[in-house]
This record gives sequence, C-alpha cells and structure tokens, in this order.
Amino acid sequence: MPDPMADPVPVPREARRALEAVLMVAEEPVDPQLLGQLLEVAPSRVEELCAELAAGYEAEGRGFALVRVAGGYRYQSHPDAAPYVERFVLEGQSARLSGAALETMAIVAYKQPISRAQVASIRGVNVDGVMRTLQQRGYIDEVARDPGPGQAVLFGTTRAFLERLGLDSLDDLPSLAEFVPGPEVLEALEHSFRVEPAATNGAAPAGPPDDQP
Amino acid sequence: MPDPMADPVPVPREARRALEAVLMVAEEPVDPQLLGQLLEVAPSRVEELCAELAAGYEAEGRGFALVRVAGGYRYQSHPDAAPYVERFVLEGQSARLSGAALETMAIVAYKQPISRAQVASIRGVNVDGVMRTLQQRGYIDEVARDPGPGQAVLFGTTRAFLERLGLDSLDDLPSLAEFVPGPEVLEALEHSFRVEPAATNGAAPAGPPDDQP
Amino acid sequence: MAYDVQTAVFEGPFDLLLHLILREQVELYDVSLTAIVDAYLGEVERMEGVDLEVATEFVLIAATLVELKSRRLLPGDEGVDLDDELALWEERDMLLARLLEAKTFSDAARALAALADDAGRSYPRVAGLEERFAALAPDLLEGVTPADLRAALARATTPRPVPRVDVEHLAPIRASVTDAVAELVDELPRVGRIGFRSLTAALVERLEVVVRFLAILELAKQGVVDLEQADTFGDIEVIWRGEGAAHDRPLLVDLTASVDVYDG
Repeated sequence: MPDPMADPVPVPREARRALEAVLMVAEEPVDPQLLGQLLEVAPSRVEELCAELAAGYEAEGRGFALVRVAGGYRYQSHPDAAPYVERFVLEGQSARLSGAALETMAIVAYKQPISRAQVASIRGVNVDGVMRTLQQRGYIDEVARDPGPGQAVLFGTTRAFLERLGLDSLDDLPSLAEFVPGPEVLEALEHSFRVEPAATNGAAPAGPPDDQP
Repeated sequence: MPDPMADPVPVPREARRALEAVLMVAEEPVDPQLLGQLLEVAPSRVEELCAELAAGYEAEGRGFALVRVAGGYRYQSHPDAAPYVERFVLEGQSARLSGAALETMAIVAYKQPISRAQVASIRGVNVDGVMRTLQQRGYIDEVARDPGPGQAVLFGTTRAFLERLGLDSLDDLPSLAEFVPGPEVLEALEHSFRVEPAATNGAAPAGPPDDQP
Repeated sequence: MAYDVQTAVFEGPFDLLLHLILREQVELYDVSLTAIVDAYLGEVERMEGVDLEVATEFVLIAATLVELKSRRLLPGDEGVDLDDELALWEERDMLLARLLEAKTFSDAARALAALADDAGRSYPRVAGLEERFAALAPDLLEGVTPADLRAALARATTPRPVPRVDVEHLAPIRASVTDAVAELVDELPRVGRIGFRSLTAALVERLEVVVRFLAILELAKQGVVDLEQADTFGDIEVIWRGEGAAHDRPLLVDLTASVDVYDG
C-alpha cells in the first residue's frame, strides 16, 4: 500500500502532541479558544492546526476523524467504519447499569432537580462519566439552572425514564419513608458500638506474607 | 523533521480502521476477544495488530497512546503531554490516594479475597472508613463471602484498580517478595524484643519497668 | 528520652513501633515504656477523634511489651512456668511477624503509589458513543424495578457510622498472669464494684500494679468483669459480673480479630 503522504503531519510536533492529547481525553467538543489558551497560540492557529491534523488522519485512512462540531473539535469514529462500531454497540456493550450507575440514577430520580456536583457529593466520587452515559441514553436530562452564583446545570429524569420503569409519574416512585435499613447497615452500626472480643480464632495470624495475591 | 517511518502502519487498512474506530467510541478498555469477534480474526491477531498500531503511534510522536490495561485495549493521552492535559482537566480527576488508602489497597490487592477484619488485623487499625472510601471510589469491591461461621464479606480489587495503576492484570503487580524486609530489619526487630530473662542481678538492663522519663 | 514523633503521621501501633525501632534505632528495653505510651498518645491526640480500635490495639501491644520486659527483669528461672514461657515466645514471634508484615505492606504500598503516579500522567478516553449510535445501544434499565431504584438510593445515602470511643469495653486483652487472676476472682465477687486505684492501693511495687492491670484486662475479655472509665486518666471502675456471665450473651465477631492472635 503506497503511503499517500511522505510526511503526513507538517504540524509542529509539540503542538500536535498537545492537541491530540487534549482532544483524546475531552468528553465534549473543545472550543478552539480554549485550545488556543492551552497551547498559547491564537485560535486561528488552532483552526489551522486542527484542519491539518484532520486532513492527515483522512489521508492515512484512519478509523477516527477529527471533526468540528457544536462549536468545537472532537474525535469521533470514521463514517466508513460505522458497521464495526454498530456491531460493537450491539454485541459489546454491557446491557445493564452497574451498581454505581444505578445509585446515581436513583439519586437523580429522587432528588431532582440536582446538579452534577451534588450527586458527586452524595456518592463521594466523580460522577461525570455515569451522568453523561445516563444522559446519552436519554434517562436524564438538563432541566434547569441553579439560580445561585455558579448557575450549575440541574438534572432530572425524562419521560423515557418513567416509561422504562413503567411509572406514570414521579409520584409513583416508591416512598422512602417505609424504607427499613438492610442488615449490612445494622451490622455496621453495631460494630461501631460494640467491640467485644470473639472467642473464636478470627483472622489468620500473620505468617510470612504470601507471595501471590 | 524527517518522518521516522515512511509507511508507519503496516497493519492492513481495513482492520486498522475498524480497530481505531471501535476503540475511539469505547468507554472502557476493550477485551481483545471482543475485538477479534468484531473483526473476525483470532484474539492473538488482535494483539499483534494493536501492538503494531501502538508502536506506530509512538514512532509518530502522537499525543495519544494505545495501551493494554485492565485486560483490554484503550486510548489514553501520552504521558509526555501530561502538562497540557492537566491544565485541561481542571478538577484533578485522579486525586492522590492517602497513605492509609494505599496501604489498605496493597493488602487487599495481594491477599484477596480478604475480609475487613483481616485487613484491620494486618494494619493494626480500624479500616472501615478507608475500605468504604476505596469501595466508593471503585477500587475494591465485595467479591465473596467467607464460607466460615461469620460469613464475613470478602473484598478484592476491581478493574478500576488495575486502570488506576496502569496494570493489565493482577499478575503484573510487583511480587510481594520484593518487599519482605531484609535481614537487617529482622535483626533490629529481634534485638528489640529479646526475651532472655536477666539471669542474675548483675547488669540489669533497665530501671523499674514503668519509670517516668 | 529524645524521640521526635511530631513530624510524621502514624497510622497505628505497628507504624509507630516500626518507626521507634527502625528509624530511631531505639533500644526498647533500655527506655521507659511510658515514653512510648506518651509518644503514642500524642499521636492519637493529633488524630481527628480517637479510634477505639487504634487505642485497643496499642494497649494490646503495650501489654505484650510490658510482659516481655517484666520477664526480663525477673531474676533467674525459678518459678517460671514452662507453658507461660512458651506462650511468651509465641507472643513475641507473633508481634515480630506482624511488624514484618506491616512493613512489607507499607513498602508495597509505596510501590503501588509509584505505579499510580506513572499511570496518572495519562488520561483515558471516555467520550463514548457518538449520538448517531445511541439509538442502537441496549436499554440499560432493562429489568430494573422501582424498588431496585429505592434500594440503590438507600445504599447511596446511608451514612457511614462514625466510630465512637466507648471506654466501657476497653480491654479485651489476655495476659498470662494466672496468680493475679486467681486473686481477683476470689476478691471481686465479694466487693462487686471497685475502683482500680483502691484495688491496687495495697500494692507496693509498680510491677504488681501492672500485673494486676493485665489480670483485670484478662477478666474483662472473658466477660466476667466490666470496666468503666468516666474520663481519660480517670479511675477505672471494675464491676464483677460473675463467671456465668460470659456464656449468657451472644458472641460478636470482633472487628480486628487481632486480639485472638495473642491467645496462648
């Protein structure tokens, strides 16, 4: 196969590397303005660099493309490879929400409208990825803006969510009042108050550490 | 700047395109088995193709890398571009782990499956809070129940743990044998814990056992 | 006594002991145990809130050290029970093994931290599917019921129980101080409830006080006495519960289980 371009990427190495790295990890299209700030070049230069990069990928027959969409640049799969991506979506994606994702879903359902940061603070972890997936799947959506200083985006559940769960309205969500703590909660509480010794041999004594996990 | 490789990607165009496209839309490392299924080639062939692709990116000085981690392949930003990416990813996604968290994680990693009580016994401190934090952050999870009388919950590390450490599998953990203290440490400890009783009253090693400093 | 333990944050008794022995090269038997206890209490005070597990673990280890030390101070071999002697060796070996294990994992943790630091310089691509493929994706809520959702919320919002210092249960410690135990079992049923200070007022030697203390801890572990301490450094109340008491209640699995490690 002849190489279509002897030197496919005339973009300066450092700038190209920075652009490729940032665009690779970005979750949304990145504004050229912001890219310019990161690279310390003018936005117009960013546009040039991105156009050259995109042309390079196309010439090399890559499976991904760098496109300008929604006011910014992002990587996406090349249209020619769509059949593979479709098969991947159908065959490769896990068809169930993980426990963590379900918890996030539940928090939004019961506490809406709620900001991403509020969900994160309840879960104690970053929830950006999960929230994005839930939004992509149409279960949650932006419903309002926090009137406070940050003007944070507030999320709520969608009609599709209600349909999937067979609910008529949010009022049909099971009431929390009748919730009884599970055994693990009671156990945890008990442990924190009672520390009596067990007469059994509990933990294995500390022999020489095992080599293998 | 001369191009390091005239034909940087000897991988067949179609297979390369499919791989690049699928990996670009994946949210998690993709199992070579699944990739093989999509491309209709053997998983071992997928490994070859990915290795060649990865070497190609590296040789071309790309800002992204194709790596094998947590049992699959994924794109990630190149470590050399870290300064740019860090400026872009405003909230430090990978907040540093505390010493307590790391030690607890190490014990779980090497001794899994292991109960909370066993971890506490090795660390000599209550680990409930740390274990819960690690579980919330997704690095450890409940993997089984002790068949013994207490039916204690047993914990193990997760895929996210492997990803956090950049490991492909638990086999890639450094061998625990490397960390077993050397003879000089053992000697120092033993020296401190001599048990021989003072045979006579001569040369008593210390005053009363509980004298004030 | 020049230990400076003000600089590092210690993660528990093993950490502190290792520090004292290895980094400070302290000859434990040549110094006062009080100094070690003080150093430790200083650490505990700097922690946010005292953790009962931490405190208990340290008392346990301190008791072993006291016993090791007292044994060395006893003249000659006469009167030393061979079983006790073996038990003591076992305890010493156990303590050594645990310290070695603690050190092994603290070094392993450092290696993991280095791996995490390296890996942390790269960020994964997580952008996911483009919109045009979203319709193909399987329904993630398949099989999820409203009740599942409520249970998930409960899991997510359950507060972590805050560890509480409960001095009443301080002390599940065993020490091979058989004679003192026998005396106490004879004495305590008659008085029912007595302060530790009164209980030891007649004793002359500090060592005797220490041994009595260990004996009381042993009784507490067996559940025949209860201990109460109203405030830090306050007098410890010893309450006789009776020898049958230990069997009247269900045994709870001890969190650390480490206590059992020291059983002879």
